[in-house]
Amino acid sequence: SGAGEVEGSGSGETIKIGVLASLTGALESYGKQTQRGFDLGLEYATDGSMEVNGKKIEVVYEDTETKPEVAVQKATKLLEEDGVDFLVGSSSSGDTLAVLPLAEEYEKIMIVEPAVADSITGSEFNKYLFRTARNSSQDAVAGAAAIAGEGVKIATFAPDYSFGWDGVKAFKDAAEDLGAEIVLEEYADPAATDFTANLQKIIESDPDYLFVVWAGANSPWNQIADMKLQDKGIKISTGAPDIPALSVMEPLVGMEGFSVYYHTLPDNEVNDWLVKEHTDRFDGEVPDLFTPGGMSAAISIVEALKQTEGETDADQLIEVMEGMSFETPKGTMTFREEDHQALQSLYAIKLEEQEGVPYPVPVLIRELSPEETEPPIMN
Amino acid sequence: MISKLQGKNFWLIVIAAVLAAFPLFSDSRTMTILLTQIFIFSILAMSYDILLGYTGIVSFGHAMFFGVGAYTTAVILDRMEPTLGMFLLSIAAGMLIAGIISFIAGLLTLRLKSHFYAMFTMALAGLFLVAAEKWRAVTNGNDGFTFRAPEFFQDRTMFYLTALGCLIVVYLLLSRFVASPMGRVLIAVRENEQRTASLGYKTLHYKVTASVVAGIFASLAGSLYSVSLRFVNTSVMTMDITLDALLMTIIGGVGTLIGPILGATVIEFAQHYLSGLARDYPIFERWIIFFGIVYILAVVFFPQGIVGWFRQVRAKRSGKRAAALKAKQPVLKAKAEENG
Amino acid sequence: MSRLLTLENVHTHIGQYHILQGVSLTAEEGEVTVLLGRNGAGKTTTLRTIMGLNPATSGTIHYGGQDITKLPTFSIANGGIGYVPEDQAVFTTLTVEENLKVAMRKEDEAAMARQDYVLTLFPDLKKFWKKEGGHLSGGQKQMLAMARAFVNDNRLMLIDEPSKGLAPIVIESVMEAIREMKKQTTIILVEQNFSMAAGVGDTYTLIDDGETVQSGRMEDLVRDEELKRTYLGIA
Amino acid sequence: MDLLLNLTVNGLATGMLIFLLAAGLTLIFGLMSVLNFAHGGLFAWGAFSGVFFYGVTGSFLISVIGAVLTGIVLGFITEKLIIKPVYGNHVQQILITLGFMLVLSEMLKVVFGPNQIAAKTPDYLSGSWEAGGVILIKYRLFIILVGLLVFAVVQFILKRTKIGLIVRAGVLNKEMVQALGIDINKVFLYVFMAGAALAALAGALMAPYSGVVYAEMGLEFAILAFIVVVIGGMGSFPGSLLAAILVGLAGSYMAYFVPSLSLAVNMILMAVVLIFRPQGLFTAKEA
Amino acid sequence: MEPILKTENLTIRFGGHTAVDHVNFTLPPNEFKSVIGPNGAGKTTFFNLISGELKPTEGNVYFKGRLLDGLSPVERTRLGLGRSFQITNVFPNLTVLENVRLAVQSREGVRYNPFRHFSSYKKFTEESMEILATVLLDGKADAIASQISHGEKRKLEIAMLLALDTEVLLLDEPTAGMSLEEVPSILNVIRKIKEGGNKTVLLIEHKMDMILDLSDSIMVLFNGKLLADGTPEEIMQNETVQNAYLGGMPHEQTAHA
Ligand SMILES: Nc1ncnc2c1ncn2[C@@H]1O[C@H](COP(=O)(O)OP(=O)(O)OP(=O)(O)O)[C@@H](O)[C@H]1O
Ligand SMILES: Nc1ncnc2c1ncn2[C@@H]1O[C@H](COP(=O)(O)OP(=O)(O)OP(=O)(O)O)[C@@H](O)[C@H]1O
Ligand SMILES: [Mg+2]
Ligand SMILES: [Mg+2]
Repeated sequence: SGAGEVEGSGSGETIKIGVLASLTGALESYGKQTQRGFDLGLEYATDGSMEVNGKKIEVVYEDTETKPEVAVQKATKLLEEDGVDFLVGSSSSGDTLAVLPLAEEYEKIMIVEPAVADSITGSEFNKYLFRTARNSSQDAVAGAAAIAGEGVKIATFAPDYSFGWDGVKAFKDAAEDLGAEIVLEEYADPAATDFTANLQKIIESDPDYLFVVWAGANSPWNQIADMKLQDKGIKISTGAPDIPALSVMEPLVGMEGFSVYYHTLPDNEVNDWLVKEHTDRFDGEVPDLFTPGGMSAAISIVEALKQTEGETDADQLIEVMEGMSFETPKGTMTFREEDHQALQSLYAIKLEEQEGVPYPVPVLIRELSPEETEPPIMN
Repeated sequence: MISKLQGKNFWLIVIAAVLAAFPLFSDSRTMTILLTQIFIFSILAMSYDILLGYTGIVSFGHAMFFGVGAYTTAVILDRMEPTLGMFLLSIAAGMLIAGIISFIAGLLTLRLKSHFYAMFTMALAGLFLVAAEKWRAVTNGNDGFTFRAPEFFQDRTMFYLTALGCLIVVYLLLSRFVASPMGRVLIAVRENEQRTASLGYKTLHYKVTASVVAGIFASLAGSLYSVSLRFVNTSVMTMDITLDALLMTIIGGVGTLIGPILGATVIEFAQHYLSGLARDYPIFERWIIFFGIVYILAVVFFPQGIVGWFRQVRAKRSGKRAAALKAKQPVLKAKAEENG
Repeated sequence: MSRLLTLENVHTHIGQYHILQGVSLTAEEGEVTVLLGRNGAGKTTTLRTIMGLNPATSGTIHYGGQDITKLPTFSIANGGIGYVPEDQAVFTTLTVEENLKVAMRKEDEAAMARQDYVLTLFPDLKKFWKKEGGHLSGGQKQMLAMARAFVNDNRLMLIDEPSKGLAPIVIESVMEAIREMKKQTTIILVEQNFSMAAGVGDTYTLIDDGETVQSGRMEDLVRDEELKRTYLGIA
Repeated sequence: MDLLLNLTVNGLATGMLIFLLAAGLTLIFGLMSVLNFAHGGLFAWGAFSGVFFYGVTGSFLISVIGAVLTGIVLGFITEKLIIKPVYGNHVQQILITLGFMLVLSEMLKVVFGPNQIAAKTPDYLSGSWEAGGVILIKYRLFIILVGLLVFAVVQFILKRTKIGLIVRAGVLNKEMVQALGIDINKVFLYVFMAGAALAALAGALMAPYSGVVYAEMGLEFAILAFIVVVIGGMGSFPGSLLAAILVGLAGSYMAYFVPSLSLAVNMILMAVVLIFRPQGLFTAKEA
Repeated sequence: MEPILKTENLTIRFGGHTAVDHVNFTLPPNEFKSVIGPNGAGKTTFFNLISGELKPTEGNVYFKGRLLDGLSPVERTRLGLGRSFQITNVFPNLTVLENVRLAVQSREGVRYNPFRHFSSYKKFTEESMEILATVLLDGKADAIASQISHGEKRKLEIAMLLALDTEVLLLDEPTAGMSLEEVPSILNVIRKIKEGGNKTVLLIEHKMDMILDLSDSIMVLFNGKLLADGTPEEIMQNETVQNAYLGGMPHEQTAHA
């Protein structure tokens, strides 16, 4: 009807989603994982029809180049020219933070994936954002759950910038809650060539565990091995990264830590589907760290739309999404009402060598339930 | 001052008018935002040109002034009421702080020679970056923080016009500055510092002035930048910003002021369209390669920058006049002919 | 006696400027040819064109029977041509010793002997052997520029205003050296000091406004007061 | 005591590694005065091709040789296409080499894929010895040896031949050097190729040191190399060596004793050196 | 009368080498004095010490009785000590006119005005053109300084000094490399300065004919030391000067004057 056109809703319409990701630069592989995951997620959630309530779903990807001003440019383009109903992204916390005010301004839902900064759902929170990615605190809590216990002495080692500080702070809180003692917090220039002085200090503090918060390619694993920390009775623990980064962790075989995702860890149908489809389509490649995140983001959008019957009005969506649970490759996720952070499972793992796999494999010790890894509310 | 409206000025006014009217006939917000970014980076690049093009100083630390402006404005708007008044105040505060810093930095470092100066500024900017990273209570480290822009800028057209206005004002101010007696001396310093001194000019004063002027306007650009994003993080202090300013200035043509504006335009558009192509054509997935090639070709085809190229084309057209510049005084030849 | 160097109607452009507009010049083996002309006439450009530093745009340059018009500078130099530029072009941060070392094409005994000879000619250079070129006095730089050309076994020397900035007594010894050198080397000399030009020159070529306007034997020029007044404004 | 010894040995080794990084740049930037922002790209290509050749041949020695050859070839291409038109013009050098840097690091992703790649240390060089409280990492001792060797070889060549002099003279006045019969273009080409080869060597040796190669590694380390060349004094090999060791030791000590400043250590060091020695520690003629 | 310029034990050492060695000299106002001496005698260095380009190891320079200790070249120029350079020292990428205009502008004290357009200072341009005409360079006003010939650069150097219009002019071999034909007109310019009667000139030259023609007095530097200071006649009689500086051809030098 004529009125339908004016109102701009009704069947036959398309729903547009704009995905921001780093498709070039240092974070490019993360961005591409998100992209694949998102595509697969839509397909899964709509049973291949790419429609919800008769409305077609269309996705536009934009490269933020990991530069905040580009992210804002691209987000505006998505909101204005493409007229997207949802934003998804992005690979870096900086880009994501820069785009958040736009979501608020345009009153569009933004699914944050896979940026981890606590401040996104903390001090910088606005009601239009929902995060399917886990945040630094969840990582930290999981990390603590994997090793902390009464009387355990732990030293931490992290890069000297927000990511490291956030991670250590959250870890410390969680670990101390579990009765552990943090004997040393060591931070290093992430671009440094030499970490041995830091490691020296860690050796002197004589902890039971060294918990490492790390991201970025320039990693300390070799030097940890060279400095024989393990021989000195210091057990190493950290989060298992994506597969390319796992391949440089050979020296850490045997380590216990946590994982956000590895394709063999979750045991559920969604993940089985993901692994199968991904390997089929991409030349035998398995999904990696952020693929399930992208998929989860897509699923959450489709699930919400199903509940609003295709309505894209933000307030309506917020209402259904707050507290919404949905099935993802990582099991059931729930958007916490207070800060819209998706509570989710993480995994306590051990790195093991496996026949035929050219990198150390995270092997499940136990799944850490969403309740266990629930981070404090910070907004 | 525009009494003689010669060709160049005429065209500049037309372009400015078209840009000012742009929001009336286009509602493409993407284009508005892209143009706003171009205006902001043009201001930054022009401020850099005062150093590089006019005074002959290569600085690798220009980002620190941009960053000072960006953070000052962001912090003030975040902590206080985000009103227009606060916005103006924050710009003034940023410019003041940047001015003071560039004054001190100038006194401290401008005695150093070429590469050593460049590297020293890089060190200073590096220290500012570390400070921005470490002073987390205020800056929230490299994650950064968002803040509210004044209500007035809720409509981005207003911000677009504000940025355009700033660009025009800065352009006029700087054009006048470089064409003033003082600006002439800056050029003399670039050409031959020691000789400038022996003509009775205190060269350090000029270099410090250039550094302060450059710092102040870089800070203005930074303030506008952070408001355009309503967000700030440590990326405003990084080498990338300095390199952007440097590249824009060089591509456009050093020592021209119009050059940096053209450079900013070319780079922003090239980046925008090349990365856009990546979505549509797989071979542009690695569009950064093409972007790099743009730089290389720029040097090959416009070794003196775009403006330099224009000038050359013009000179060639009036080639005969140029040849006549070689003043001949064929007295002797005439004499020789007389003598047989 | 044979012709070592011939320039035939050479034109040179620098950028868009047409600087040399028909320079013709010959240098006989074992003679000193002096280029004369007012400031900006094109004397220096003529030497630079021979060296290939401002290549000729038309006309030909023959050296020892070979066409060198289009050769790159270093091959021209390696054909045995030494060049003393008018601005000395001393390597400022290299020591006197290093300046000479860079210049020496072959470091054999003969070269060392030539170097020793040069150092007796300009004892100041020996005195300041380890000093940076940029720290020498104006005249000492001029000496170094000459010494740099003299350490090689050249068939042809292009010398641009050697007397400039030198004390009278040094000019005398330079003239002496040029006369001495003439036995093995042909020389083209740009010189504003007429007594020196007349003292060592065999022939002269007068350039004005980028063109050769007159050449002849030096004796004729010295004798011909009329000619001198017309061309050089001296009597 | 053991502590200081540990810090010193590791600082020294890191310094040597940084010296290797800076050695190529000492030739290209220090001596030839080319502001080569693509140096990091050459270095990264050395690192990747080293890892590649090691994977293919299984021989560390061959991988290093392969990397050096890659560097030589890239150096040749870079000089001919990129650097040759812009000698003596720093402004143009900045633009064109930054453009080329983008091309080089992006091409790495085309050729080797976008992911980081693990770099293995050969068995005979991995592990460490522990003597008393002092840990000696084998690969680091190896790096110290190679660094000294490179220093000796380059220093020998520069001292025993006129190449260093010719390059310095050529930078001051290219025309005059040609007028002295020297084909300066060729000399510049060879020296540039040597610089590129050294960069690639450094990359190939760096890879097992940090255990990983990634496309962005170039720019990071190039800045470090520029710092070393400048504080060492332009074009001075002993200067670069000393500066690199200073950087290595300062990093090591600072990280231990004043960790809060370790992020800024290189910048502070550079600022301090330039305030007291505005020309750097050495000058080229003392080299 | 108080000397306009005076040095006391002026000395500078470069490493072990004493380039200027305890020179005591006085220059009365409006005198035309020439400085001669062998290459490397310290003449240019002496100028550099007076103009402030170099700091003495020992000794002092007085200008009109005022001690110049610690004053930079800038301040000395402003006081009224102008100089030209032996090795041509101009602004290479500016036009010849602009080179001179910068000097005029400095003399007029228009140094820091950041707002007025330079072209509104018409007077400067006109005056610059006049000066260029006096040194026979007006035809080259629009040429880029780096592209003019050597002799032309020497003239430009003189023009810039003239434009500064300082009380004391330190001329370092102004005619070196200037063509035979044009030396007389430049000499005329210098002679006019002298005849103007309100300028003091210190001239370094190796051209004895010119020196004898122009000088009120001559000082001789030798190995950095002041060997003699006197009238031209006295100096020409001096045996050391004859043997170690002039050599055997003093008269041939003047033969063509
Ligand atoms: N690079 C250049 N670009 C443009 N014009 C030039 C260039 N070099 C020289 N010229 C012009 O060419 C003409 C001849 O210059 P050249 O240096 O050959 O003169 P010269 O006879 O050696 O004069 P002098 O006696 O002053 O040294 C001059 O008018 C000069 O301005
Ligand atoms: N900056 C310096 N460093 C070291 N030595 C220097 C420096 N400047 C000049 N000298 C030396 O001081 C001495 C005097 O030099 P100066 O230039 O004053 O000589 P001059 O009398 O002007 O000679 P000329 O007639 O050749 O120009 C020379 O031996 C020179 O090598
Ligand atoms: Mg000449
Ligand atoms: Mg002198």
